[in-house]
Amino acid sequence: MDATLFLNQLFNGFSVASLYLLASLGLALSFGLMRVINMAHGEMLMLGGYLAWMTLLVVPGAAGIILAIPVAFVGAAAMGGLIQSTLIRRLSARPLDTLLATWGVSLILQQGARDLFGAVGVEVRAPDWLSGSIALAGVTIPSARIFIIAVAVLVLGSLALLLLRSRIGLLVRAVNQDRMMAAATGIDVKRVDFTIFCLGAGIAGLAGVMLALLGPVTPNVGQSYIIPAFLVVVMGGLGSIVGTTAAAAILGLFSALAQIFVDVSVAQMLLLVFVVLFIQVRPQGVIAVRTRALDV
Amino acid sequence: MSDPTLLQRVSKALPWLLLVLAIVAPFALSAYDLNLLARFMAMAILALGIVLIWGHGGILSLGQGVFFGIGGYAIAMHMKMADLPEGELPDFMLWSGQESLPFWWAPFASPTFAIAAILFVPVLVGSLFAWAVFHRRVGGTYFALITQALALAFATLIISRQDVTGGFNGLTDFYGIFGVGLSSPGVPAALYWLTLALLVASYCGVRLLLASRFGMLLRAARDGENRIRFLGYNPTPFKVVAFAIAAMLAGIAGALFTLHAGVVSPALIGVVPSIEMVVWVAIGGRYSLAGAIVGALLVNIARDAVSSAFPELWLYLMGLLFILVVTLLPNGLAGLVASKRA
Amino acid sequence: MIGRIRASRLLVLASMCSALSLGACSSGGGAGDAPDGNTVSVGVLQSLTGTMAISEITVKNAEMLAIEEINAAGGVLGKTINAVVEDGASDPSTFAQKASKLIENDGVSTVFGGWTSASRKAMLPVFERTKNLLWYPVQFEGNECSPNIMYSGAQPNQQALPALKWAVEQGYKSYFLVGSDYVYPRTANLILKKHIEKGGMTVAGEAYVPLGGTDFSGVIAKIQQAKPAIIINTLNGDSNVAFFKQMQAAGLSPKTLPVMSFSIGEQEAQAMGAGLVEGSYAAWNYFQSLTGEANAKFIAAYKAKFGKDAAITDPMVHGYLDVWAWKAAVEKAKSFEPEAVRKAAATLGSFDTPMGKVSFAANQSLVQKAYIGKLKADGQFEIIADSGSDIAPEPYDALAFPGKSCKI
Amino acid sequence: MSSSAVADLLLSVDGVTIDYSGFKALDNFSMTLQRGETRVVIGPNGAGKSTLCDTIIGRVRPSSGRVLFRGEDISGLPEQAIVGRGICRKFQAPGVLPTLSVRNNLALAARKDRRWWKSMGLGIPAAERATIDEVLETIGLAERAGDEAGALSHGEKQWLEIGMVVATGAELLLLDEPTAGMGPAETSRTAQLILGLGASRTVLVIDHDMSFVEQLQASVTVMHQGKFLKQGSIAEIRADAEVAAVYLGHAA
Repeated sequence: MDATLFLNQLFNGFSVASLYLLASLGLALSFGLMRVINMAHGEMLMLGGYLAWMTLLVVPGAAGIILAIPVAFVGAAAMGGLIQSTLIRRLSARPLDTLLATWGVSLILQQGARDLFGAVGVEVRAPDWLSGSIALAGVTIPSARIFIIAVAVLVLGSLALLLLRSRIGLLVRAVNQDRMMAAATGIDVKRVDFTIFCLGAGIAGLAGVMLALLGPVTPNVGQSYIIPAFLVVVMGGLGSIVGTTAAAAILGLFSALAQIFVDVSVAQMLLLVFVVLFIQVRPQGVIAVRTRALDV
Repeated sequence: MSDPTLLQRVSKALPWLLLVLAIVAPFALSAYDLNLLARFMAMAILALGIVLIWGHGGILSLGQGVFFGIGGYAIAMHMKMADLPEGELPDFMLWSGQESLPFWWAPFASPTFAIAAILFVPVLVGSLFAWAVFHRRVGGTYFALITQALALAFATLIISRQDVTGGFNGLTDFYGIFGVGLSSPGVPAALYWLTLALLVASYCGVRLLLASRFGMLLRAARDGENRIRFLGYNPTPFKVVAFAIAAMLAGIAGALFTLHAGVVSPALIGVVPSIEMVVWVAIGGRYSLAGAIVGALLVNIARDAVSSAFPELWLYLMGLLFILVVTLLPNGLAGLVASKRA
Repeated sequence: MIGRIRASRLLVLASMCSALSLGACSSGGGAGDAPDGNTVSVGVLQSLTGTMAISEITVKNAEMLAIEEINAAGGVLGKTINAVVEDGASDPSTFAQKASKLIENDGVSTVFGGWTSASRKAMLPVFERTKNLLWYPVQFEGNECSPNIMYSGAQPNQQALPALKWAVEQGYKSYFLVGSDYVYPRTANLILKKHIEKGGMTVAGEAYVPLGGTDFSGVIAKIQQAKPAIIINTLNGDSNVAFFKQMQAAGLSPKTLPVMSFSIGEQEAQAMGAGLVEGSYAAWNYFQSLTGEANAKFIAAYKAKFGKDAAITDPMVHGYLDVWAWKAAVEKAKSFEPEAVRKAAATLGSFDTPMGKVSFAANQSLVQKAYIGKLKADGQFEIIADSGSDIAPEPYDALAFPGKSCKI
Repeated sequence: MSSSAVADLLLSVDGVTIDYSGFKALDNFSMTLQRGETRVVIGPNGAGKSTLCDTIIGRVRPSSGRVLFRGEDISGLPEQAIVGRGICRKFQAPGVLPTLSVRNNLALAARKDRRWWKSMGLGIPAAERATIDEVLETIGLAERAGDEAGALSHGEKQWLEIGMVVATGAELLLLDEPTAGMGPAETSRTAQLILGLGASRTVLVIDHDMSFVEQLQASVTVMHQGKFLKQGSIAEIRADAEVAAVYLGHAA
């Protein structure tokens, strides 16, 4: 094996892992809290991409992409809030039905984007300061990918800070540990759910901006990252941001390094095999929070 | 209330009337419509399996297309091999640069082997996969997500190995099955009756299974896996067996569908078709076998009617229908009718 | 419980009845659509939904435009054309199903349609069984010739090989093949590899990405390692956007490392943002920028009907000329009989189209020129080379598939 | 210890510790049960009573110590295997199968062969039917045998579940708060039911209700903070100052 190729793929692994992480953090957050998976989460990525495109229409140039990040965050969070309050809240005790109902939402959002923006997709161009690359030890490292890794680290850091240091973080941890008890002590559990869901959708919107730097913005762009994101959630373990991060890193690196030896198609298959083998060893995920709240 | 005995009599006669209607359909329908009905009936067989695992077992599989595909490819491989002159290769292998027949293609020349493959390869794959997940007590949402990844991986693999699978094109252009031309007179009707017979047999089989202790334990495992565990039962084999039976039904459905459609391709077995299979059952009623048959027929008929006339509308309609049924009508049409009559 | 079972039986009955009545209704409708003396039905079968809809709807538009023009000019053999449009839904089995509906229920005398090879392969048995005729408008990998299909799209020797020939003339010696993981790219690349090796040049690498895939990090790393002189790109649809964006991010723009694409036309360039792919090459039998009166007329008519920003592509023009060729063949045969029509079409001689004079060869594929275009910033191609003479279609490449030939 | 005592030893919990990330639900806890004995375990909330049941039945794994049943270590086995050896547990919240009839609930419990391929039949073997009828009489639900278990009252569900535990034919029954949510009359019936099980069954009962404990006339083990505190007759326990302090301290 060629060392340069290996180094290149090692870096690409981290870059792919950052995308997986950004795409799956929101899923993992709300899955940990509410035990539900939002199948329309991929469409939050798509929404982020389209919002980035619209922002760039209004504010073209280098600053546009930076401005697009908060816009996409807020827009996707609002859409997430809408889905949570109108649909998911009603289905909170039925996780599998939530899965199916949100798939219906995903269909409608995709077709909506197709009707609004056209099936062909829109063009989001990376600004000049993101389209260069750096050569390091014989490996060309695109600045866009460095930017994405940096954003992922930043998002992760802010999230950790939020969960560990803020009041809302305290509430989230309380609800995470014992929902009934938290409700009994006067915590507005529904509001915590809502906030976290919006936050998760917002992060996905932000991920959509990152994707737009490297890929197309089309009505079905969300579908291409959502299944790896699901696998990250399966592997990450319940309600653990550390677990999700580790799982994203493992799967990103696995996928990139597998591509040295096999085609992308086969790498995709191996990714699934890897996850199924992994749960043979650790069914509770990378990190499991040990809890007394056993299921009955 | 006017005449309950009459109503009872009608209800009793209904299934038989229905069966008679279905049996005489080949004489009433055009060749095209008969073919359409036969395809949808094949899909209804798959839907019965989803009632078994999802309605009664609480196992949501978003990957039934995989087993549908295995059944479809098995019969397609047989027909390809049967049409093949001695020593030649299927056409797609030639233009993909494949130089000799892969060892696992050769046995499909035998009809017995092909039928055994249709029945048992889905069972084998399904039970291995389900066991690997369930015996580690991973289930529920996780299982749904993993099966979806399975559907994606399976479709991707078939597409990428076109030299041995026919790739994105799938397998098509069959002349006959077991020495009979597929379009010779009488054959379409015979295949339709075969499908009908297998649908009725599957319906009866699954109904019996659900009424047996196995069905009880499956429902018990759905409502609380630990409860049956503390009665000394290991829930894993019950779930694995149910999943394997559903996989077998999907395989049969796939083989029949391929006979009627004349083609099997990855477009039928990926992520989206697999979810749509769940949609049929959600709409028909996840606890009701009859509901699942109705759901499979109705949704497919509606798609056929709506998607040509209003292609954009179809996706909105399907999405909306799904949201409404799941939130407001979890027992589907069957539940709606039952409550109307109660 | 008993009530529920009975209720669901009722439901089964209801749906069965609706199925039966639907059948009765549609076959009744079919009879109503049959030629009543003044009209002739033809089928237009493209994907109006699903992943392929974006491309196929434009072909449907072009086919409908031709039908309208013919009707406006007095129809065919004195009959008005009645177009029955169906949705193939990007799914091969639906294509087969709808093809048999068009032929058996609607009684169409020919069908225009298909895009993917998968859809054509699935329809082929239907057309052979019903002895009807399909007009297929898209470039494909060859290796097929059926008496019941007219292939107007390019055979490999009319697009891929002329592109290679051009690249050789430019002095490129080392090729990297990138494609979507499906039939056309794999087979086209198989043929190209044989010709590259025969020419004493090297294939620096070959990589495939699943259809719709957007992660090219691994592929680009392999390209960087292989350092080819030119990339031959057979990616499909959205994957192109991701590929060119990630190439650019890695410092490999089409200006520094040339890319020759077989699936990027005017529409795709417009959608991707021409800036991203500016300077890359494409090979087609038609470019919107071709000169000629017939082309100008077609472009004007299309834009008048479907909007002035509409991009015109190679498959659209093939779809458009198919309808006109069918009309000419019907008139030559003085019959709508598919068998007579296809024989007349193969002996029609050359006729004028937006892409210039073309004709059908005896193997029912189109004799046509190939052009090499270089993409400009405005999304149009500058035509930088052409094959000179018309190229006779060869469904089976002699080098890659020796001993195979087309017998109709 | 005499040799007959060793032969009669059914269950022995031997120095078990259960550690929930630092919180010790059981802390080096030991106890033994003789064949045919009825034992009540009491203790304030959080004393580790339910965790004790969880440990015996294999729902949680001890971080140290072991559980011996008929002299064999069962602490690593999966739940269903432990049940198969003859231990059955009734949960604190009623654990009946709500969508099945009362009779079918018992039928699943009374089933001798619990392997899946033996479950395809429709009927119930005669021997098992006799057990079911007998249990139905014992728990007083014969009249309601055909009703869905979900439709029963709270007390009836509790009895049904005790009935299910009995119907399994297990030698050791773990009853976790069998009288929770019951009135005095129902509690008294429950006590009669347990006393009526006879000497072939060994019963471990967890309960708070002292009047119920008195009716059982069994010896009592007191737990506190995951540790063994005292053992003796109900009168001895009532008189014990340490036990009183624990309960009072807890109440204060």
